[in-house]
Amino acid sequence: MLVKVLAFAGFREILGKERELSLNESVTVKELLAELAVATPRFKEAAFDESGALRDYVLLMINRKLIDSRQDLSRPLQEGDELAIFPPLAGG
Amino acid sequence: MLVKVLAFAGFREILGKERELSLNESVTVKELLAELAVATPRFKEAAFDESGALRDYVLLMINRKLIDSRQDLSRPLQEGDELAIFPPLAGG
Amino acid sequence: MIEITEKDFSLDEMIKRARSKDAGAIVTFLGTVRDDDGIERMEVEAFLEAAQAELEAIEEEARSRFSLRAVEVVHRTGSLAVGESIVAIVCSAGHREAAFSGCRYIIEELKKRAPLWKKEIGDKGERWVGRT
Amino acid sequence: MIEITEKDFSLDEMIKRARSKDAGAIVTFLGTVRDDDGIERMEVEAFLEAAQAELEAIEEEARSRFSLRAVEVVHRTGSLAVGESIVAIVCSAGHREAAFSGCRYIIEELKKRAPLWKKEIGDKGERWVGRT
Repeated sequence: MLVKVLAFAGFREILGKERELSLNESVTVKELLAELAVATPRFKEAAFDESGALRDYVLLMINRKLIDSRQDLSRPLQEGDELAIFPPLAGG
Repeated sequence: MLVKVLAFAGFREILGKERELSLNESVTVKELLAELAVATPRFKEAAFDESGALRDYVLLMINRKLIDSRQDLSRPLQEGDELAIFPPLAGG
Repeated sequence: MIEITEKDFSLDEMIKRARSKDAGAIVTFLGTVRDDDGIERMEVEAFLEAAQAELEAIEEEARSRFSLRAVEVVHRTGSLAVGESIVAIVCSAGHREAAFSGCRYIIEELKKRAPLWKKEIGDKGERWVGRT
Repeated sequence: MIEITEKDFSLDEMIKRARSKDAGAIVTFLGTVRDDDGIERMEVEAFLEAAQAELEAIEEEARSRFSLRAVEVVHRTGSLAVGESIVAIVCSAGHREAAFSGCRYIIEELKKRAPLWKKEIGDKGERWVGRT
Protein backbone atom coordinates (compact mmCIF):
# COMPACT_ATOMS: atom_id res chain seq x y z
CA MET A 1 0.00 0.00 0.00
CA LEU A 2 1.33 3.42 -0.97
CA VAL A 3 0.81 6.47 1.25
CA LYS A 4 2.11 9.96 0.57
CA VAL A 5 3.58 11.99 3.44
CA LEU A 6 3.84 15.76 3.12
CA ALA A 7 5.59 17.97 5.66
CA PHE A 8 5.58 21.75 5.99
CA ALA A 9 7.49 24.50 7.77
CA GLY A 10 9.70 23.11 10.58
CA PHE A 11 8.65 19.53 9.77
CA ARG A 12 9.54 19.99 6.10
CA GLU A 13 13.03 21.04 7.20
CA ILE A 14 13.34 17.74 9.09
CA LEU A 15 11.48 15.27 6.87
CA GLY A 16 11.66 16.84 3.42
CA LYS A 17 8.61 18.12 1.61
CA GLU A 18 7.21 14.90 0.24
CA ARG A 19 7.83 11.17 0.33
CA GLU A 20 5.93 8.07 -0.71
CA LEU A 21 5.91 5.20 1.75
CA SER A 22 5.19 1.56 1.08
CA LEU A 23 3.30 0.21 4.07
CA ASN A 24 1.58 -2.90 5.45
CA GLU A 25 -2.18 -2.97 4.98
CA SER A 26 -3.04 -2.33 8.58
CA VAL A 27 -0.98 0.70 9.49
CA THR A 28 -2.59 3.50 11.55
CA VAL A 29 -1.63 7.19 11.64
CA LYS A 30 0.04 6.57 14.97
CA GLU A 31 2.08 3.67 13.62
CA LEU A 32 3.17 5.66 10.59
CA LEU A 33 4.31 8.56 12.80
CA ALA A 34 6.21 6.09 14.98
CA GLU A 35 7.97 4.71 11.89
CA LEU A 36 8.98 8.22 10.87
CA ALA A 37 10.27 8.83 14.41
CA VAL A 38 12.42 5.72 14.31
CA ALA A 39 13.84 6.62 10.90
CA THR A 40 14.44 10.29 11.78
CA PRO A 41 15.46 11.06 15.38
CA ARG A 42 15.08 14.83 14.83
CA PHE A 43 11.44 14.22 13.91
CA LYS A 44 10.96 12.15 17.07
CA GLU A 45 12.34 15.01 19.13
CA ALA A 46 10.26 17.64 17.38
CA ALA A 47 6.97 15.76 17.30
CA PHE A 48 6.88 13.71 20.52
CA ASP A 49 7.34 14.63 24.17
CA GLU A 50 9.38 12.64 26.73
CA SER A 51 6.42 10.34 27.50
CA GLY A 52 6.09 9.46 23.79
CA ALA A 53 2.87 11.46 23.26
CA LEU A 54 2.44 13.61 20.16
CA ARG A 55 3.13 17.25 21.03
CA ASP A 56 0.18 19.65 21.11
CA TYR A 57 1.41 21.77 18.25
CA VAL A 58 1.67 18.95 15.72
CA LEU A 59 -1.17 19.28 13.23
CA LEU A 60 -2.20 16.54 10.81
CA MET A 61 -4.30 16.47 7.67
CA ILE A 62 -5.45 13.36 5.84
CA ASN A 63 -6.41 14.10 2.24
CA ARG A 64 -6.39 17.84 3.01
CA LYS A 65 -8.77 17.62 5.96
CA LEU A 66 -7.50 18.35 9.48
CA ILE A 67 -7.81 15.39 11.84
CA ASP A 68 -7.92 15.50 15.61
CA SER A 69 -4.31 14.77 16.59
CA ARG A 70 -5.47 13.26 19.87
CA GLN A 71 -8.50 11.18 18.89
CA ASP A 72 -7.91 10.15 15.30
CA LEU A 73 -4.41 8.66 15.63
CA SER A 74 -5.78 5.13 15.55
CA ARG A 75 -7.35 5.72 12.15
CA PRO A 76 -6.04 3.18 9.61
CA LEU A 77 -4.52 4.70 6.48
CA GLN A 78 -5.89 3.66 3.09
CA GLU A 79 -4.14 3.11 -0.21
CA GLY A 80 -3.38 6.49 -1.78
CA ASP A 81 -3.99 8.54 1.39
CA GLU A 82 -2.03 11.75 1.77
CA LEU A 83 -0.90 12.56 5.30
CA ALA A 84 0.35 16.11 5.92
CA ILE A 85 2.33 17.04 9.04
CA PHE A 86 2.84 20.64 10.11
CA PRO A 87 3.09 23.10 13.01
CA PRO A 88 0.38 25.68 13.88
CA LEU A 89 -0.85 27.79 10.96
CA ALA A 90 0.61 31.26 10.66
CA GLY A 91 -0.50 32.88 7.44
CA GLY A 92 -1.63 36.45 6.85
CA MET B 1 -21.86 95.56 11.96
CA LEU B 2 -20.87 93.15 9.20
CA VAL B 3 -21.80 89.47 9.39
CA LYS B 4 -21.05 86.85 6.75
CA VAL B 5 -23.72 84.29 5.86
CA LEU B 6 -22.72 81.07 4.14
CA ALA B 7 -25.20 78.52 2.82
CA PHE B 8 -24.60 74.97 1.57
CA ALA B 9 -26.42 72.27 -0.36
CA GLY B 10 -30.17 72.98 -0.65
CA PHE B 11 -29.80 76.26 1.22
CA ARG B 12 -27.03 77.41 -1.10
CA GLU B 13 -29.38 76.82 -4.02
CA ILE B 14 -31.89 79.17 -2.37
CA LEU B 15 -29.67 81.80 -0.73
CA GLY B 16 -26.50 81.72 -2.77
CA LYS B 17 -23.19 80.53 -1.34
CA GLU B 18 -22.09 83.63 0.51
CA ARG B 19 -23.34 87.10 1.37
CA GLU B 20 -22.25 89.87 3.70
CA LEU B 21 -24.99 91.55 5.71
CA SER B 22 -24.91 94.93 7.38
CA LEU B 23 -26.84 94.59 10.63
CA ASN B 24 -27.91 96.51 13.74
CA GLU B 25 -25.72 95.92 16.76
CA SER B 26 -28.18 93.79 18.66
CA VAL B 27 -29.24 91.20 16.14
CA THR B 28 -29.57 87.55 17.28
CA VAL B 29 -29.26 84.42 15.15
CA LYS B 30 -33.05 84.12 15.24
CA GLU B 31 -33.53 87.69 14.05
CA LEU B 32 -31.07 87.25 11.26
CA LEU B 33 -32.80 84.07 10.05
CA ALA B 34 -36.14 85.93 10.18
CA GLU B 35 -34.69 88.70 8.02
CA LEU B 36 -33.49 86.14 5.48
CA ALA B 37 -36.96 84.56 5.53
CA VAL B 38 -38.63 87.89 4.78
CA ALA B 39 -36.22 88.64 1.96
CA THR B 40 -36.40 85.14 0.45
CA PRO B 41 -39.76 83.33 0.69
CA ARG B 42 -38.26 80.05 -0.56
CA PHE B 43 -35.86 80.14 2.39
CA LYS B 44 -38.79 80.73 4.76
CA GLU B 45 -40.55 77.70 3.33
CA ALA B 46 -37.45 75.51 3.46
CA ALA B 47 -36.23 76.51 6.93
CA PHE B 48 -39.39 77.15 8.98
CA ASP B 49 -42.49 75.07 9.64
CA GLU B 50 -46.08 76.39 9.62
CA SER B 51 -45.84 77.50 13.26
CA GLY B 52 -42.77 79.61 12.47
CA ALA B 53 -40.30 77.28 14.25
CA LEU B 54 -36.98 76.38 12.66
CA ARG B 55 -37.23 72.95 11.08
CA ASP B 56 -35.30 70.09 12.72
CA TYR B 57 -32.99 69.50 9.79
CA VAL B 58 -31.64 73.05 9.64
CA LEU B 59 -28.09 73.06 10.98
CA LEU B 60 -26.17 76.18 11.93
CA MET B 61 -22.51 76.96 12.54
CA ILE B 62 -21.12 80.17 13.96
CA ASN B 63 -17.46 80.61 13.12
CA ARG B 64 -17.26 76.97 12.03
CA LYS B 65 -18.67 75.56 15.27
CA LEU B 66 -22.08 73.89 15.26
CA ILE B 67 -24.60 75.59 17.51
CA ASP B 68 -27.73 74.08 19.00
CA SER B 69 -30.45 75.17 16.59
CA ARG B 70 -33.01 75.07 19.38
CA GLN B 71 -31.19 76.64 22.33
CA ASP B 72 -28.67 79.03 20.81
CA LEU B 73 -30.97 81.01 18.52
CA SER B 74 -31.05 83.93 20.93
CA ARG B 75 -27.28 84.31 20.77
CA PRO B 76 -26.35 87.82 19.60
CA LEU B 77 -24.09 87.94 16.55
CA GLN B 78 -20.81 89.84 16.79
CA GLU B 79 -18.97 91.96 14.24
CA GLY B 80 -17.23 89.63 11.78
CA ASP B 81 -19.15 86.49 12.75
CA GLU B 82 -19.68 83.90 10.07
CA LEU B 83 -23.03 82.10 10.17
CA ALA B 84 -23.33 78.94 8.06
CA ILE B 85 -26.72 77.39 7.22
CA PHE B 86 -27.03 73.84 5.89
CA PRO B 87 -29.05 70.62 5.89
CA PRO B 88 -27.90 67.37 7.57
CA LEU B 89 -24.36 66.27 6.75
CA ALA B 90 -24.01 63.57 4.11
CA GLY B 91 -20.36 63.06 3.24
CA GLY B 92 -18.53 59.82 2.67
CA MET C 1 -2.51 63.80 4.71
CA ILE C 2 -6.05 65.16 4.56
CA GLU C 3 -7.28 66.46 1.24
CA ILE C 4 -10.61 67.71 -0.12
CA THR C 5 -10.33 67.99 -3.86
CA GLU C 6 -12.19 67.94 -7.17
CA LYS C 7 -9.52 65.71 -8.71
CA ASP C 8 -9.51 61.95 -8.72
CA PHE C 9 -6.83 60.36 -6.54
CA SER C 10 -4.52 57.38 -6.64
CA LEU C 11 -5.22 54.88 -3.88
CA ASP C 12 -1.92 53.23 -4.77
CA GLU C 13 -0.07 56.45 -3.95
CA MET C 14 -1.97 56.83 -0.68
CA ILE C 15 -1.14 53.27 0.36
CA LYS C 16 2.49 53.78 -0.66
CA ARG C 17 2.67 56.80 1.67
CA ALA C 18 1.10 54.77 4.47
CA ARG C 19 3.61 51.91 4.27
CA SER C 20 6.38 51.77 6.84
CA LYS C 21 8.67 49.18 8.36
CA ASP C 22 6.83 49.26 11.69
CA ALA C 23 3.35 48.92 10.12
CA GLY C 24 2.17 45.36 9.62
CA ALA C 25 -1.42 46.22 8.65
CA ILE C 26 -2.88 48.77 6.25
CA VAL C 27 -6.67 49.04 5.98
CA THR C 28 -8.32 51.07 3.25
CA PHE C 29 -11.90 52.22 2.84
CA LEU C 30 -13.01 53.37 -0.59
CA GLY C 31 -16.49 54.84 -1.04
CA THR C 32 -17.88 54.97 -4.59
CA VAL C 33 -21.07 56.23 -6.25
CA ARG C 34 -23.64 53.42 -6.27
CA ASP C 35 -26.35 53.17 -8.94
CA ASP C 36 -29.19 52.85 -6.40
CA ASP C 37 -32.61 53.71 -7.61
CA GLY C 38 -31.73 55.21 -11.00
CA ILE C 39 -28.87 57.38 -9.77
CA GLU C 40 -26.57 58.49 -12.59
CA ARG C 41 -24.23 60.86 -10.78
CA MET C 42 -23.68 62.77 -7.59
CA GLU C 43 -22.76 66.35 -6.82
CA VAL C 44 -20.56 66.61 -3.73
CA GLU C 45 -20.30 69.92 -1.92
CA ALA C 46 -18.04 70.88 0.97
CA PHE C 47 -17.76 73.68 3.49
CA LEU C 48 -14.11 73.47 2.60
CA GLU C 49 -12.30 75.13 5.53
CA ALA C 50 -14.62 73.64 8.16
CA ALA C 51 -14.47 70.15 6.61
CA GLN C 52 -10.68 70.25 6.41
CA ALA C 53 -10.45 71.26 10.10
CA GLU C 54 -12.97 68.62 11.19
CA LEU C 55 -11.16 65.87 9.25
CA GLU C 56 -7.86 66.92 10.82
CA ALA C 57 -9.47 66.70 14.27
CA ILE C 58 -10.88 63.24 13.44
CA GLU C 59 -7.46 62.12 12.18
CA GLU C 60 -5.83 63.21 15.44
CA GLU C 61 -8.42 61.36 17.52
CA ALA C 62 -7.99 58.20 15.45
CA ARG C 63 -4.20 58.35 15.61
CA SER C 64 -4.12 58.59 19.38
CA ARG C 65 -6.98 56.17 20.11
CA PHE C 66 -5.66 53.40 17.88
CA SER C 67 -1.91 54.17 17.78
CA LEU C 68 -2.04 54.53 14.02
CA ARG C 69 1.24 54.94 12.16
CA ALA C 70 -0.18 56.81 9.16
CA VAL C 71 -3.52 58.23 8.09
CA GLU C 72 -4.47 59.36 4.58
CA VAL C 73 -7.90 60.81 3.77
CA VAL C 74 -9.13 62.19 0.45
CA HIS C 75 -12.71 63.37 -0.11
CA ARG C 76 -13.76 64.51 -3.53
CA THR C 77 -16.15 67.31 -4.43
CA GLY C 78 -17.91 68.16 -7.69
CA SER C 79 -19.73 65.96 -10.16
CA LEU C 80 -19.06 62.22 -9.81
CA ALA C 81 -20.50 59.52 -12.09
CA VAL C 82 -21.72 56.10 -10.93
CA GLY C 83 -18.71 53.93 -10.05
CA GLU C 84 -16.39 56.88 -9.38
CA SER C 85 -14.55 57.30 -6.07
CA ILE C 86 -16.03 59.68 -3.47
CA VAL C 87 -13.77 59.12 -0.49
CA ALA C 88 -10.72 57.08 0.47
CA ILE C 89 -9.30 56.48 3.93
CA VAL C 90 -6.04 54.61 4.51
CA CYS C 91 -4.84 53.69 8.03
CA SER C 92 -1.68 51.83 8.90
CA ALA C 93 -0.86 50.33 12.29
CA GLY C 94 1.36 47.73 13.88
CA HIS C 95 -1.49 45.20 13.95
CA ARG C 96 -4.73 44.65 12.05
CA GLU C 97 -7.15 45.27 14.93
CA ALA C 98 -5.98 48.88 15.22
CA ALA C 99 -5.86 49.49 11.48
CA PHE C 100 -9.44 48.20 11.01
CA SER C 101 -10.76 50.15 14.02
CA GLY C 102 -9.02 53.36 13.00
CA CYS C 103 -10.31 53.20 9.42
CA ARG C 104 -13.85 52.45 10.61
CA TYR C 105 -13.70 55.26 13.18
CA ILE C 106 -12.65 57.82 10.60
CA ILE C 107 -15.39 57.00 8.08
CA GLU C 108 -18.09 56.95 10.79
CA GLU C 109 -16.97 60.27 12.28
CA LEU C 110 -16.53 61.81 8.83
CA LYS C 111 -20.15 60.96 8.02
CA LYS C 112 -21.37 62.38 11.34
CA ARG C 113 -19.20 65.47 11.66
CA ALA C 114 -17.61 66.69 8.40
CA PRO C 115 -19.62 69.41 6.63
CA LEU C 116 -20.04 67.66 3.28
CA TRP C 117 -23.18 67.07 1.25
CA LYS C 118 -24.20 64.89 -1.65
CA LYS C 119 -26.92 65.48 -4.20
CA GLU C 120 -28.10 62.42 -6.09
CA ILE C 121 -28.98 63.05 -9.70
CA GLY C 122 -30.79 60.39 -11.72
CA ASP C 123 -33.80 59.45 -13.76
CA LYS C 124 -36.09 60.45 -10.87
CA GLY C 125 -34.65 63.95 -10.60
CA GLU C 126 -32.38 65.49 -7.97
CA ARG C 127 -32.27 65.03 -4.23
CA TRP C 128 -29.95 66.15 -1.44
CA VAL C 129 -29.04 63.07 0.61
CA GLY C 130 -30.24 63.20 4.22
CA ARG C 131 -32.78 65.96 3.52
CA THR C 132 -36.22 64.69 4.38
CA MET D 1 -10.16 35.72 -7.40
CA ILE D 2 -8.02 33.75 -4.97
CA GLU D 3 -4.30 33.52 -5.67
CA ILE D 4 -1.30 32.14 -3.84
CA THR D 5 1.82 33.31 -5.61
CA GLU D 6 5.51 34.14 -5.28
CA LYS D 7 5.03 37.31 -7.30
CA ASP D 8 4.20 40.73 -5.92
CA PHE D 9 0.71 41.97 -6.79
CA SER D 10 -0.97 45.22 -7.71
CA LEU D 11 -3.54 46.32 -5.12
CA ASP D 12 -4.74 48.87 -7.66
CA GLU D 13 -5.60 46.08 -10.10
CA MET D 14 -7.37 44.11 -7.38
CA ILE D 15 -9.46 47.14 -6.39
CA LYS D 16 -10.22 47.86 -10.04
CA ARG D 17 -11.59 44.33 -10.42
CA ALA D 18 -13.70 44.78 -7.26
CA ARG D 19 -15.36 48.00 -8.43
CA SER D 20 -18.89 47.79 -9.74
CA LYS D 21 -21.87 50.08 -10.15
CA ASP D 22 -23.79 48.39 -7.36
CA ALA D 23 -20.88 48.48 -4.88
CA GLY D 24 -20.69 51.61 -2.75
CA ALA D 25 -17.95 50.40 -0.40
CA ILE D 26 -14.64 48.64 -1.00
CA VAL D 27 -12.53 47.65 2.02
CA THR D 28 -8.96 46.45 1.64
CA PHE D 29 -6.64 44.75 4.10
CA LEU D 30 -2.95 44.71 3.30
CA GLY D 31 -0.56 42.77 5.53
CA THR D 32 3.14 43.63 5.32
CA VAL D 33 6.35 42.37 6.92
CA ARG D 34 6.96 44.34 10.14
CA ASP D 35 10.46 44.93 11.50
CA ASP D 36 9.61 43.63 15.00
CA ASP D 37 12.48 42.52 17.12
CA GLY D 38 15.24 42.61 14.53
CA ILE D 39 13.33 40.85 11.77
CA GLU D 40 14.89 41.38 8.34
CA ARG D 41 12.76 39.12 6.16
CA MET D 42 10.21 36.35 6.20
CA GLU D 43 9.91 33.06 4.40
CA VAL D 44 6.30 32.19 3.62
CA GLU D 45 5.38 28.61 2.87
CA ALA D 46 2.05 27.18 1.69
CA PHE D 47 0.41 23.79 1.39
CA LEU D 48 -0.65 25.14 -1.97
CA GLU D 49 -3.63 23.00 -2.99
CA ALA D 50 -5.09 22.85 0.53
CA ALA D 51 -4.61 26.59 1.10
CA GLN D 52 -6.25 27.44 -2.23
CA ALA D 53 -9.25 25.22 -1.39
CA GLU D 54 -9.55 26.65 2.13
CA LEU D 55 -9.39 30.24 0.88
CA GLU D 56 -12.07 29.47 -1.69
CA ALA D 57 -14.28 28.05 1.06
CA ILE D 58 -13.67 31.16 3.21
CA GLU D 59 -14.49 33.39 0.24
CA GLU D 60 -17.80 31.59 -0.31
CA GLU D 61 -18.72 31.91 3.37
CA ALA D 62 -17.90 35.62 3.38
CA ARG D 63 -19.81 36.29 0.15
CA SER D 64 -22.99 34.71 1.44
CA ARG D 65 -22.80 35.98 5.05
CA PHE D 66 -22.14 39.59 4.09
CA SER D 67 -23.67 39.78 0.58
CA LEU D 68 -20.34 40.78 -0.87
CA ARG D 69 -20.24 41.82 -4.51
CA ALA D 70 -16.60 40.93 -5.13
CA VAL D 71 -13.76 39.29 -3.23
CA GLU D 72 -10.08 39.35 -4.17
CA VAL D 73 -7.42 37.56 -2.10
CA VAL D 74 -3.71 37.24 -2.83
CA HIS D 75 -1.26 35.57 -0.45
CA ARG D 76 2.40 35.55 -1.28
CA THR D 77 4.94 32.83 -0.64
CA GLY D 78 8.72 32.84 -0.71
CA SER D 79 11.20 35.31 0.71
CA LEU D 80 9.76 38.72 1.65
CA ALA D 81 11.78 41.65 3.00
CA VAL D 82 10.61 44.03 5.73
CA GLY D 83 7.95 46.36 4.33
CA GLU D 84 6.91 43.99 1.53
CA SER D 85 3.33 42.81 1.07
CA ILE D 86 2.37 39.39 2.43
CA VAL D 87 -1.39 39.30 1.87
CA ALA D 88 -4.11 41.49 0.41
CA ILE D 89 -7.87 41.09 0.74
CA VAL D 90 -10.34 43.30 -1.12
CA CYS D 91 -14.11 43.11 -0.46
CA SER D 92 -16.78 45.19 -2.14
CA ALA D 93 -20.39 45.49 -0.99
CA GLY D 94 -23.38 47.74 -1.31
CA HIS D 95 -22.65 49.34 2.06
CA ARG D 96 -19.62 49.82 4.27
CA GLU D 97 -20.75 47.66 7.21
CA ALA D 98 -20.75 44.55 5.00
CA ALA D 99 -17.47 45.41 3.26
CA PHE D 100 -15.66 45.93 6.59
CA SER D 101 -17.15 42.79 8.14
CA GLY D 102 -16.39 40.66 5.08
CA CYS D 103 -12.78 41.81 4.89
CA ARG D 104 -12.26 41.25 8.61
CA TYR D 105 -13.89 37.82 8.44
CA ILE D 106 -11.62 36.68 5.62
CA ILE D 107 -8.35 37.72 7.29
CA GLU D 108 -9.39 36.16 10.64
CA GLU D 109 -10.44 32.87 9.03
CA LEU D 110 -7.36 32.84 6.78
CA LYS D 111 -5.15 33.09 9.86
CA LYS D 112 -7.05 30.33 11.62
CA ARG D 113 -7.66 27.91 8.76
CA ALA D 114 -5.39 28.35 5.74
CA PRO D 115 -2.32 26.08 5.73
CA LEU D 116 0.32 28.79 5.47
CA TRP D 117 3.42 29.35 7.57
CA LYS D 118 5.89 32.16 8.13
CA LYS D 119 9.47 31.93 9.24
CA GLU D 120 10.97 35.11 10.66
CA ILE D 121 14.60 35.68 9.81
CA GLY D 122 16.58 38.41 11.54
CA ASP D 123 19.53 39.33 13.68
CA LYS D 124 18.40 36.85 16.34
CA GLY D 125 18.27 33.91 13.95
CA GLU D 126 15.32 32.07 12.45
CA ARG D 127 11.97 31.14 13.94
CA TRP D 128 8.74 29.62 12.63
CA VAL D 129 5.87 31.87 13.75
CA GLY D 130 3.42 30.17 16.11
CA ARG D 131 5.83 27.36 16.98
CA THR D 132 6.44 27.41 20.72
